[in-house]
Amino acid sequence: MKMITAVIRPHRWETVREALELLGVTGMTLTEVSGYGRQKGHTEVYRGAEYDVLLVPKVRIEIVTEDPEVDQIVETIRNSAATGKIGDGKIWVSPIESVHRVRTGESGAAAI
Amino acid sequence: MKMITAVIRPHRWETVREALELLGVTGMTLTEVSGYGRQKGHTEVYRGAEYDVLLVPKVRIEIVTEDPEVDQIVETIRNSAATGKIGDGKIWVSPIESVHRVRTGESGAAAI
Amino acid sequence: MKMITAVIRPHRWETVREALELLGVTGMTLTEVSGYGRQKGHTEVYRGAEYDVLLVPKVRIEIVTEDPEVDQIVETIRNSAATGKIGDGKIWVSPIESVHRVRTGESGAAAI
Amino acid sequence: MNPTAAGDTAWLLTSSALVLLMAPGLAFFYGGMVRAKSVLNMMMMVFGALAVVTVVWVIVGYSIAFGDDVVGGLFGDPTQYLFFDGLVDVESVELPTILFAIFQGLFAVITVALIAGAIADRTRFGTWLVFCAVWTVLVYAPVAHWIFDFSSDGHVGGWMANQLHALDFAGGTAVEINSGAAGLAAALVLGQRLGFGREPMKPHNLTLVMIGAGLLWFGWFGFNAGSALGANGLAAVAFVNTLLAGCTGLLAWLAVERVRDGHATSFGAASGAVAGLVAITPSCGTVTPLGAMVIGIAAGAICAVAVGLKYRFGYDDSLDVVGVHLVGGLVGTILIGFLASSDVTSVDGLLYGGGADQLGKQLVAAGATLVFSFTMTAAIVWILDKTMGFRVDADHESSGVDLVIHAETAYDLHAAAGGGGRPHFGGGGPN
Amino acid sequence: MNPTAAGDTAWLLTSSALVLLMAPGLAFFYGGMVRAKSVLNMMMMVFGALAVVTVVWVIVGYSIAFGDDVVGGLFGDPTQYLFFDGLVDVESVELPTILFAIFQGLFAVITVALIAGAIADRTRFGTWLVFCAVWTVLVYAPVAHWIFDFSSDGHVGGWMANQLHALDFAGGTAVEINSGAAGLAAALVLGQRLGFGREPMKPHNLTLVMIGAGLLWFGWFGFNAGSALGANGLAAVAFVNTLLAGCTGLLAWLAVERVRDGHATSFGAASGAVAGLVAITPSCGTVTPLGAMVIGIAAGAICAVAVGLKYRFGYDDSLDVVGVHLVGGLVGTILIGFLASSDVTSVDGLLYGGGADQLGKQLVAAGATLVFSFTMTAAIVWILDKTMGFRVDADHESSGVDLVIHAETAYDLHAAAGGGGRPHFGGGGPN
Amino acid sequence: MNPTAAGDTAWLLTSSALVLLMAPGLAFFYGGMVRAKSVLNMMMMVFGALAVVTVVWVIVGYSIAFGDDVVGGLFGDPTQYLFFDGLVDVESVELPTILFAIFQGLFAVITVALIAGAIADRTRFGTWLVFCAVWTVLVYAPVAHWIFDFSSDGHVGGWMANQLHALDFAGGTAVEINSGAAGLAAALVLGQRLGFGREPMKPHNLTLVMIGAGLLWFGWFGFNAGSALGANGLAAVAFVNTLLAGCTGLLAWLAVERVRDGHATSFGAASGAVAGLVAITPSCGTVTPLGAMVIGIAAGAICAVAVGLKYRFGYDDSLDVVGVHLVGGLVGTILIGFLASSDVTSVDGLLYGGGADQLGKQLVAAGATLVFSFTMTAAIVWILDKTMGFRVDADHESSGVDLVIHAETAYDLHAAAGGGGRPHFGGGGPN
Ligand SMILES: Nc1ncnc2c1ncn2[C@@H]1O[C@H](COP(=O)(O)OP(=O)(O)O)[C@@H](O)[C@H]1O
Ligand SMILES: Nc1ncnc2c1ncn2[C@@H]1O[C@H](COP(=O)(O)OP(=O)(O)O)[C@@H](O)[C@H]1O
Ligand SMILES: Nc1ncnc2c1ncn2[C@@H]1O[C@H](COP(=O)(O)OP(=O)(O)O)[C@@H](O)[C@H]1O
Repeated sequence: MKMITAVIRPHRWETVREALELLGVTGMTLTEVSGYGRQKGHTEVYRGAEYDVLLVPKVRIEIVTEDPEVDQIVETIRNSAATGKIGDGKIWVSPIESVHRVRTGESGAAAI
Repeated sequence: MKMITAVIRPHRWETVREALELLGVTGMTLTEVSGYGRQKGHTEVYRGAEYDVLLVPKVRIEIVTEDPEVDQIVETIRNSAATGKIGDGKIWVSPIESVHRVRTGESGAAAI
Repeated sequence: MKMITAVIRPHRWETVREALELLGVTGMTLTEVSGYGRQKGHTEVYRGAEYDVLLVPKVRIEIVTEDPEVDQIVETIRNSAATGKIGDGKIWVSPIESVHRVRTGESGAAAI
Repeated sequence: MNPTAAGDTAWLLTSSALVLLMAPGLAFFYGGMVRAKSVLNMMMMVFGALAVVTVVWVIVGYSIAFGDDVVGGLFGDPTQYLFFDGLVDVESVELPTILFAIFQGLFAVITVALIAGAIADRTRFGTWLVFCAVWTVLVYAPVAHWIFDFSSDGHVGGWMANQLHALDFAGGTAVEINSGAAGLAAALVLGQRLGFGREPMKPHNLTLVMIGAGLLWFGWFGFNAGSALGANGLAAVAFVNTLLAGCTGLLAWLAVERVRDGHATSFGAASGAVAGLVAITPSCGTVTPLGAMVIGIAAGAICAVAVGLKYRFGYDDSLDVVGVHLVGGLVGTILIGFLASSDVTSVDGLLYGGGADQLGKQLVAAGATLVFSFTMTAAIVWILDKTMGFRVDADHESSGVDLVIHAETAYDLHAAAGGGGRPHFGGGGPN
Repeated sequence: MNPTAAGDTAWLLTSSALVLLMAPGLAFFYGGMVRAKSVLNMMMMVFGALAVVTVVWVIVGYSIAFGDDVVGGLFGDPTQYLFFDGLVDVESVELPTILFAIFQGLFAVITVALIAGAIADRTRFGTWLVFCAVWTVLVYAPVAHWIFDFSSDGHVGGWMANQLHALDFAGGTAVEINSGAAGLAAALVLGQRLGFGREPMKPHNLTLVMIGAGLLWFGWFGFNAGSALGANGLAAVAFVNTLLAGCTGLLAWLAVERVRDGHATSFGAASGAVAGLVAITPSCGTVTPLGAMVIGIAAGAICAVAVGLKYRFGYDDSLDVVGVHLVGGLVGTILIGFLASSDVTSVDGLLYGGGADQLGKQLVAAGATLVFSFTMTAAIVWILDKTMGFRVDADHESSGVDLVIHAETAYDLHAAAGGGGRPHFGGGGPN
Repeated sequence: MNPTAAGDTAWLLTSSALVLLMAPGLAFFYGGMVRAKSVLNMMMMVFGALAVVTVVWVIVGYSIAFGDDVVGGLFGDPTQYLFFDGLVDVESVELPTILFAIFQGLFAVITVALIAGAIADRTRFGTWLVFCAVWTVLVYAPVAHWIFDFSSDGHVGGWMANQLHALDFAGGTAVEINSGAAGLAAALVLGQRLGFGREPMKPHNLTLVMIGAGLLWFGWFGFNAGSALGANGLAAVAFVNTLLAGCTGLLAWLAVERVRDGHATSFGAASGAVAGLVAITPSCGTVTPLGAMVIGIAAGAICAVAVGLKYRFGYDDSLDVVGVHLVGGLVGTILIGFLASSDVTSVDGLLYGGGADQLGKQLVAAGATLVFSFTMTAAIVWILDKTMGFRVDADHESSGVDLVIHAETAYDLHAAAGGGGRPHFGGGGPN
């Protein structure tokens, strides 16, 4: 079991979702996050003073999956999330020791 | 050290918290997340057109714990979070290499 | 590759960010989370009845980094986030199997 | 036009607009108080009441309330002014009757809309609209006839105003006690919300509550000072009293909170001002400024305590219509018996040396309204519940009535958080 | 001062203040409807229109509209009352002319501000301000002259009012059809928003929409009943009609939604009330209360259907200025031909036995306004777009105009979530 | 009633209601400007001021301001109209005195409430209420006596109005300079907020700021045009001027921002309109519309620059009471010396050929108010701080005053995000 975590641009989620659906990925968990990186945030003006907002809104996607699917999913996210401009985000993969479905108590592949 | 992550229905959190408290789990971190899965979101109407909102609000719980506690905690969350209807959520367990308490600098079990 | 996750007080983020910048850490992902632990939340009054709000707002920081950097980053976060009062938070380190930059497709160290 | 009438007309036009504004004001006051998942439904109940009650009033309500009495001061001839027939007179030389008629209609609107607060978060919108129509005809219009319809040459009015001689300047009985008693009945018949007494169910947006309170207070000057039906010294006194009672009500409520809970809340400030305004409604044209201050203090303090009773007795009067409008209405109506001053009105109250006579009349008027309204409302709500269904399913209630009934959510503020795009996630297009 | 004039002045002062309030009301109504990333820009467009149009009106607009006719009832002498010259008369014995002049100016403000709704989310603020000035002079003031400037002893007014004898009590042509046609032209010239037709682009804050709707309704009494220019029976009838049409408009719109979509929405309630108010604007001083109810129902139902046309025909009238104001304005202006009653105005409509004569006049006035406004606006917007640029870059549009043009975000509510500090994250200080 | 008086009374009733609405308006204007963690406290300070100042005014304030002068035009007899004694006259044939008295009381309310903006986010609510009472008696009422209390047969008034003959139509001195100077003193005595100058501390809800600005503008017509104390030509001119100065103030502020920062902000639009309104307050009944436009431009531009001074000089005037009300009040009061026109008022200003005489009087009035208010306020705040404590602990300040003082949070909007339940998390029940 692996956990694939991707941090992407919010308005690309819809595209990523569609691409993953074709691949058969039907579940994931999303979080609204703020990214800090090369891409710079915007500037706001207040009473004549400028303030840099350093953070950029991003969406964090978590997908639990079986080992053999990992590469294809990562590749699919990469392709569907990329715009080619700085700030497209990161994907990382980490190990999972077990996964359970709350409703039924099933574990492992059956729980996904 | 293990990290237990659970994605559950928001209104079950209170029950889960109480069950875990009995078990002696006194710390956790919560995030508001959006789930995408078998359970479908609601429909909104706007100017006569219907829009499907694909996501369902969920709560993500993270608990760092020592290895021997894992099974019992997973079981407790499962039992207290389940309603039996689609959308009850998932629990997964992943390895942690070290944990530290910011305030004191303690590590390992002492840091939890 | 490692993932460093820190849950800290929201108003310490700016200090942590500056300390990490000196260290050369230029990317991270932030989430607004709610913490449950020894530190207690506040009390609200409504129509004469008191309600305990059990959760405390925290910020969760995720940093993907190469193995040799881990200790120094953990140490830096600890030092810059601590106030010495209960509720300063936790830091944990977990293994990452691969990391990818969405924009370019680079992996590993090059992707950070 | 008679020149004094021009000034009076100007003020009554303004007052009517002000009372209209109380409807949105109430929508925001109540809307801010419910949880975020039912704010739209709450606002819809108030706007829906505005629309339905106005139409029903114009068709038949005004005739029942102000038509010639049909039997014993109980109600007027329902067919007399159907569709405001015969009230149109663009060359009117006196205060135009149609203006008085619509001013009164807006009182009916507010009264009905207030009831919504007692049954928030759990009612069917369609049934609510039917309730608005039925209740206007069967409850509001008769009570308005009793107390507001004064007899005159060739016209016979209601029993409270003309036989009992109870004093009610702007609606302590017909509006406040009436809506409060109805709210109690409706809350009892429909039952508690899921989670009542366990979850806080606190206001989801206190700035919206305050916006509502501000507009209500502003509009209340039309309600109270407008009830002088002219731009004159009586209107001025009613205006001053309305301001004062709101102020002392606010302070008294905060004082109770500070002593009891250790904290004075903004929700308490809004509630206290409204409690004072409720209590001064019947009395603003009958007491001196000093009397108004006393009434405001009494209402603020008593209502601050009374809102807790629902937890004690288990009726889920969601937004405290009972604690504020029934109790505040009783306070104001009864205190007239003590504080009425012949400097302002026709009689002196007990404390001004007028004896207990007026007090007795006030108690009769208050009691009659309470009993009639409670009984009738309980019956109406019960019948509507059995026939059309008045309450949503438990499932829908916990999902939130906004989504289930109106297929809408109130807020989608995320975009503001950042620049590019926004995690709307929602996806899908029209389907 | 002439005593009746004091009452009339009181009401017109009040009415003017009420119409002023419609500007913020519209800012919130529209502001709540756009996505969170452009709410500030939308509010700025309305407040900007208020500022620019008022100034232009005082300098030259009023003269064009109400100065002595220069040629064939088309426009007035632009230099006659430069800077309201000669209108100051603090000892006026009649209704002060300067008050009439500013009351009319606020009509211009609302008309221009309405257009902003058709081009939300995508326009440059600087160009918009220029548009406001140009459009007031070239489009609004002439049309106002046509329909609102009545000839009198020694004064020659506009052709619609004095030659055609079309009826328009408070602005079905000059305000509603005019802004609606202009909105259509502007939306067509500027093109669709990115994502139009694919993304829902639903209101980001429906409580704000309702606040706007509430204030608009309240202000509309000044607009309509104020147009009687006095505190009298006609104002009272206009008031009643305004209330009624808003109510039936609301109910009709909800009925359409309930039948078509299965859900009655709060957004529909707000829109329906406004549709009814739009349609009663020209007719509130020409029909009976029954007529007003019919007009409200017609407008609510027809506009509820009409707002869907933009998806069919592909013009991105973002906030439905066309569907509500153009269509609603046409409904109200034309129905006068059927429903006018000589109890209220000078003629009877078709259904009141007055023949088709008035209907013909109404059609001419409506058509002339529509064609003139559409053509002129298309030309103005096209020229401004080619010269100054009227639309923001695609990049900026997707980032959101608030951030790009105004360097602001509307909401920063997180602190509320908790006690200590707040993840502002933002960091940085002034730089 | 004297028929002209009916019209005048209608307008003054309306104006009083409008000025009352300025209190909530200010609560929202200020409330939107603070961070989300102190919005409730800010609104409470304004509503609290409304309640306390009204009560104090009725008890003793009005007597000090408008009672017979006790010594040298400095203050009136404090016992003359205790509890509005003797002002009740329901049969009044002229404009009712009690109406004038409460209209003036609402001016006191606004003045006191304005000061709250200078000390936002860091004050104790209880001490604030005491401050409101003390300041009304010791500062506001005397200054109002000086400038607003005109001598008449058998009545001796204040020195500025009757000896100096300074012109102040609606409160450039007593309201604007007075509150601004008090704000400066209070901000200096209480010290900076934690993080002042480092963190942006930008408005948490700009839609709320705009709602406040809209209601303020609307209410300001009551303030200014109501100060004519009648429905007449002077009121009409004051109305027009009030509208114009708000508009040009808005445009001028935006122009400064555009040139200096590259962006015109919505916060600037709101502030600019208010700056124009502040400056036209003293002058709306003394200048022509052209003069009003000039005053608005001057105020908008100068205040836009002045709000930056707090960063330069380090006084934490949190919401720019000094930059807008003190500076704007000075601009308006002094420009009367240049722009007064005998078409409107009793004298001509310097630019209208009237010499520098009036300018000198204006400077004396402005200076005297500034010095008196600053000194007195500094003393009052200092004493209250030493005795009761005026500022919250640093800890509490960073947690947010809403939570610490009022045990409330303003917003809980999450439910809207989704259907089933909501991560309230909060847990617990009553305890
Ligand atoms: N070391 C890191 N650990 C975790 N998240 C990171 C890291 N570096 C960047 N990110 C996330 O990736 C996002 C994009 O990174 P950025 O440097 O802006 O552009 P790019 O991914 O195109 O190189 C950031 O906004 C942040 O959320
Ligand atoms: N593969 C997955 N990876 C991560 N989270 C998932 C995955 N599948 C489902 N989830 C999460 O679990 C939640 C519940 O899943 P769902 O399929 O709706 O019902 P159930 O858990 O009862 O089978 C989803 O809303 C989502 O948050
Ligand atoms: N076992 C745990 N797993 C995950 N997060 C935890 C755990 N215990 C505590 N936390 C997080 O750390 C935060 C601080 O913990 P707390 O016990 O309040 O104080 P301290 O860290 O100073 O001991 C909590 O608010 C919570 O977010």
